[in-house]
Amino acid sequence: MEAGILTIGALAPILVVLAFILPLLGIFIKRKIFFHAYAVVVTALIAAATTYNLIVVWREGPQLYAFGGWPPPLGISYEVDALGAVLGALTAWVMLFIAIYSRWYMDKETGIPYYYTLLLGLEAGLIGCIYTGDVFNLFVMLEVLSISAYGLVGFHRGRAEAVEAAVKYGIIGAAATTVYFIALVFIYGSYGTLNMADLAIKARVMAVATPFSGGYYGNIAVAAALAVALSLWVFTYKSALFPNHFWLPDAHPEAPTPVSAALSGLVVNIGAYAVMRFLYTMFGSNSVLTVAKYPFRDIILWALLILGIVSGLVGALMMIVQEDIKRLLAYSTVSHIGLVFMGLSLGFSTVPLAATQEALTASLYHLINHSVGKALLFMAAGIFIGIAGTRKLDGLAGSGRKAPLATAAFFIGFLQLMGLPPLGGFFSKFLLYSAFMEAGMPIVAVLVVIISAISVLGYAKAMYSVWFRPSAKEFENVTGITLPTAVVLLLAVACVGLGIAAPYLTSALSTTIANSLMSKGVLSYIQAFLKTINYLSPP
Amino acid sequence: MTVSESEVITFIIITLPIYMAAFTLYAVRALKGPTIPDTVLAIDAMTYDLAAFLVVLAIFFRSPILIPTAIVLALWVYALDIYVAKYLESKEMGE
Amino acid sequence: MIDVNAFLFSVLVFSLIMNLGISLYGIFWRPSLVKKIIALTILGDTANVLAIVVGYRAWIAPNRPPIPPVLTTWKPTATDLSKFSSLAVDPLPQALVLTAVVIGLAVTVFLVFLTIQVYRLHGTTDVRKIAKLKG
Amino acid sequence: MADRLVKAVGPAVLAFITYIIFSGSVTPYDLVTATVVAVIVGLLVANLMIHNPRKLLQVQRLGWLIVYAIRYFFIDEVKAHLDVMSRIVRPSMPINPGIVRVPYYVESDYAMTTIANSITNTPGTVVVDLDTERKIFYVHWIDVKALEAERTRKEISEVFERFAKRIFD
Amino acid sequence: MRRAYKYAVLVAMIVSTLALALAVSAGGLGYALPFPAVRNLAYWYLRTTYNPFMPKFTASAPEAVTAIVWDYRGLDTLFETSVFFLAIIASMALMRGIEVKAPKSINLSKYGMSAIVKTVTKITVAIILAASASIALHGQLTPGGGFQGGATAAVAPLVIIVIFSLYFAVSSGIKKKSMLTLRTLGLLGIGVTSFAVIVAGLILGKAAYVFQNQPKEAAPIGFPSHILGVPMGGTLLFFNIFEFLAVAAGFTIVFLLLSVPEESVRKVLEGGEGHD
Amino acid sequence: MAVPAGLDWVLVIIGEIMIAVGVISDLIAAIGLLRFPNFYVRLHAATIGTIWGAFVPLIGAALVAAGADFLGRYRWFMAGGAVITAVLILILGPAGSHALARAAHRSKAAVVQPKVVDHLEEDSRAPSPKEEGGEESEAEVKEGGEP
Amino acid sequence: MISPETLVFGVLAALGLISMVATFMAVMERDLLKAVLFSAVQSTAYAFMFYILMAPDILLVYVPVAVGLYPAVILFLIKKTERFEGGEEE
Repeated sequence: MEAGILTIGALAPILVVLAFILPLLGIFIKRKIFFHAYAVVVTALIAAATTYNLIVVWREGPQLYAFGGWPPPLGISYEVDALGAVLGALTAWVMLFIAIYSRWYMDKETGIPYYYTLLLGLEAGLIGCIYTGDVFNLFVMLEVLSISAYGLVGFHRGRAEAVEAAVKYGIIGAAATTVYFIALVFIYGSYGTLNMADLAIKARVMAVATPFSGGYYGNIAVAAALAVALSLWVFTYKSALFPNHFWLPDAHPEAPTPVSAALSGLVVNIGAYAVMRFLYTMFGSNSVLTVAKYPFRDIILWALLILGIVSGLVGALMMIVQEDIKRLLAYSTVSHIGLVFMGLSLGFSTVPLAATQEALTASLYHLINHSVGKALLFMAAGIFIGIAGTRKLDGLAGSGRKAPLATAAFFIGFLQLMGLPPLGGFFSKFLLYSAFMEAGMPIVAVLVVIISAISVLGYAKAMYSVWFRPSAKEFENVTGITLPTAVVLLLAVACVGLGIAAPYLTSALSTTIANSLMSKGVLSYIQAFLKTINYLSPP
Repeated sequence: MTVSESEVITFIIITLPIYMAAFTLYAVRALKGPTIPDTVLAIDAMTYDLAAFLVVLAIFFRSPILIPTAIVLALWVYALDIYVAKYLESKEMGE
Repeated sequence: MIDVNAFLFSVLVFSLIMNLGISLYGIFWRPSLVKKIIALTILGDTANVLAIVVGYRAWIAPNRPPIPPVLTTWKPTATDLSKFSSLAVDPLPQALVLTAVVIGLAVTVFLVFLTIQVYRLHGTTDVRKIAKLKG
Repeated sequence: MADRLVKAVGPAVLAFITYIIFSGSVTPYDLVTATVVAVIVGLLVANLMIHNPRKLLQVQRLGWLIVYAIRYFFIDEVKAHLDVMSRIVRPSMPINPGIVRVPYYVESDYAMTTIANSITNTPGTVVVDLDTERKIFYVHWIDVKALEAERTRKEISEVFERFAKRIFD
Repeated sequence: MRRAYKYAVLVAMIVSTLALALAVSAGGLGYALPFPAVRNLAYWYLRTTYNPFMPKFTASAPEAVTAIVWDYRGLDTLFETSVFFLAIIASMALMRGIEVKAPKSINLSKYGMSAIVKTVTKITVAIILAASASIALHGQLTPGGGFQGGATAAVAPLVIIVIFSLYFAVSSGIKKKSMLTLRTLGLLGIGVTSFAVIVAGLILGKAAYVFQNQPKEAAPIGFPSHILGVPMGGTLLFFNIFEFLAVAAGFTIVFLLLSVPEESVRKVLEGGEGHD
Repeated sequence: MAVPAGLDWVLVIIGEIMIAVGVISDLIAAIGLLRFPNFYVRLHAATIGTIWGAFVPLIGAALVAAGADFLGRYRWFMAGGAVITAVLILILGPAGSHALARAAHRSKAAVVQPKVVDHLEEDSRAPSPKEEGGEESEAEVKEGGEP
Repeated sequence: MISPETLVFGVLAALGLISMVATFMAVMERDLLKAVLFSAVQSTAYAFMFYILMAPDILLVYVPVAVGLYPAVILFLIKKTERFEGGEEE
């Protein structure tokens, strides 16, 4: 066994170091094009590296990088399994498009070096959150992600709403991450370790002592339940699940448009991903949380299911009444995250494993569809806003006719999220539906359809405004939107691709889930960990 | 003849409750106010005494390594004094 | 018979938990943004103390306190090392708290700047008034 | 630059001494780092700190400083502390406070600061404000015994001033 | 009335705390007191932080906390520093375009606080800087380290800003740009140090890890562990120095930005920029 | 490095006396801080807390550390740190209370009450006579200042 | 004779109660300047706790941050905004 794959370990640190240089360069270099080019090059490199990681992980199973050469519980390790690799590649690619799009959007703004520093910091946070194999490192990466997000939301400092949304997002977000820290204190206090794989072992096998972290302290079931319950707050907050969604409709629209795309498309994924890690990898179906005496896991999952349903409904309903296109898209995010959480909460001990796997596959598939689609929609909306000079749906009326290609992409994005058959959204929703049917929950399955049906109204409203509605005033002919149009068209092609490749993708993602979250996957996750320990331990 | 450990330790144990009483009284004054300078003055005195007592306690814990804490405490409380004074007497903090 | 040490230590732990509750109240229910930030700093601090409390260890004898996790000899013998590991407190929570303190500081500093900006734009830091201004 | 180097000597020596005392050890590592730190700190704060570097070389000033320190800590401080402490513990708590003018006649900032700090450090008198143009301290005095400028100076600050003049002026 | 209510709540909280503690300790729950033994993981940290008997499995720093912060869990600390950095950058983005220039013909002594405080500051700045440098440079031996030392050193610029006025600070070289440069250089130094061993490994063709410090069984290259007979913990010394610079500069930037007079900020903001 | 035999006890005893003085001064200063009627008078109590309550025990602890063998090789580190801290407190403490007192007086945050006389108030209220000697103002004081 | 262990734990308990009172006052106080100073009292109590719990490193980080920096930053903030929670004085 070699030292581990360098692109896994060095990715996030290099990214953040590359971000560090930008403000210094900003003192000396005044040409904006340099920073645009810099950001695009860096994100492109990251995209290539994550894709390489995906290929390696796909072929050889979970990969672990132990920082500093210390065996995992002693040192921090990045552990990438199929799920992490898929999400990492998704993040990096969407981020590349966002960086290219920023070239157009940010050109007239001041403070470009700061913007790109924060954007690269955001990407470092995202990649780190996905790749990390250590719960405390997850906390740090969440903070990297959050602070960049707060900064980017408040980037339009002249807009009162933007700054206020950033403050609201920031204060409650900081409280939530602190509560996650308390959860970590409980975890360390009773398990004596912070490594995810180590926790996975200890939560399952009641009397095992891994080489560097033996013993338990106190009642581990209660501690784990408390820790999971506390940490769920921050994860649901980051992904804006129902009671914690209040910040999203304010914060996402007020951010600069490329950032809205990143927040809605990528940041919300982190919460769902972390919940999967906590409830499947670490405290999974055969762990201490499911033993007959303490059925905590089922309670938590039921709560998540209900919150997911409510979130889907609330998001879909609120979409209808919005007058602001970016706000409408933000509520659509709430709705879709509800669907994702419904999928990932179908892991009760009573449900057959096949159904769980199918639901998780649907969840992951939907996450991908939503990321691509929502990034597309925000960026396309940015083009129309640039044409019309307003975010109000009334003001946007007919603006799409000035940019027909962008409008076409915009429509594809909406159809994707709506779930129209040839596109990806349909397949993921259908998969979710059938998973619930299989699990014997027809009512929930019908609710998936209802949520989709309600949200159609909101989408139709936006589409109608942009293209069909006669415009109140004559827009000037716009130039210079070639680049953003190209970006949204590429994303539209990706949407179509996600739909066309559905049969292949479904089986591939199903394998991904099986290889990372189901018991076989968890086993290989743990084995990679134990292998590293054996390799690195002192003689 | 070397210095007996237990004698020194016993002495410090006797001072501990007296010190804690003083600390509590300072805290009472700090929380009671009534004006801002009163509170700051109480925090000030409390922290300088704490800095001194941390050094004494380091002997009690037999860990001389704990010392650098005292200087940091003293310095930053001075900075706090200065900030509050500046707040009270001037219009802008930077002028 | 009540163990006095246990009682005193529990007083510490429960007052910390009370502090958590009070500061959460401050974050959610006090109207002023500044007050929210103050409560946020208290929340972070309290979490940090809790972590350190978790890392503390019992005294091996009534007058033999634990020592900080710093080895004081540069040429240790095996005895020194085993004495050190039998007396020193847990260093890991301290490292975690160090990280958490700095992170809390960073977030607070940025929130302060945001709050100043809110005041510049709205003329108040009271969330109720801001909500009214927004209509 | 040369001027700056000369000025840097004082702070550098101060920084070196502080560093070594604070580290409490004199291994080669300490000496090397102390020298580096002292040079950097000296250059950084040179212009801030020293106005007349030659004064540093006059050893008798240091001697006066030591004499002054001994006298101050063993006579003035003890008297003042006991006085105020007795006021605190006496149930009647006899206080007679007021803010009086105390003039001073030294030139340099350091001497003035020494006097002011000495006054403040003795309980019973605190410098509340000062007027550098008219050379007056406004001293809060726990037991006002005199009001005229010269008499207050005699009661409060004459000793300090005598020494401060020798040390710094 | 409200006041009485407030104090009633306070008293109730104190009483309930005492009662809960009493209940727990009377119930004899084992959690009430700390455990006599330290956790296994912590035991390993204590054993390996400075252990001449295991030369291939030690961090070579007697200070376990600094060793964990920069060696065992160095990645956390790198990102922790970047959180602080990103916060500063986000703040600078909020304050972009706002420069403080000392007015040309200005009598600096008119600003600031009383002469006594100014003189005292002059004397103490050197002491503060030296003591903080000692805290940082002995971070691998005694409690302290880069962040601690940097935060202590930051007292100096901060009191200068507050006591002598912002204009004095700016005119004597405490500027946003120079501090940002210092901060970035410090962070780059941290980055370079963390990648130093792996770059060496790639050149020499040997296995190495990111954030590696001492040589390991599986990765046989690393930093020297002693300097002039004193344990320096390999990379820890460099990390501490760079972090010292970065933190001191970072604190100073925060205060420079905060102490900008409100009028000049408003002037820039009213220059008008809003965006949809 | 060791202290000569016999001297260590002397150092320890002196140090302990100083620590004892410090702790008692702390307590009295705290009582004074509670009992005194206004901010300016409390400043004096706080001075006790700073000089005898902090400076003296710091020096005392340094002496004890220098004498106490059982503290190991780092005791010189402790003594040095304590001395530097003591010196800093000696310099910074009065500057801090002066700054605070001045700010309190200027901002009228704390009232000088009870008082015998407040020359500062008089001088800041009256437009200060610029180039005149101390004698002039002396006369004013006699008129209005007598209790 | 009380054992040293009990005495030290007693100090911890007292510090816990002091910090609780200070926190309560800080959160309830309408004058934000006072609230900041109360939170400084609480920070001092916590700093002492860190010391007794044998975490000098944390104390060295915590004191600059919580005793020095937070009050300072918030003082600057209050100076630039408003001093009383819910508008100027009642």
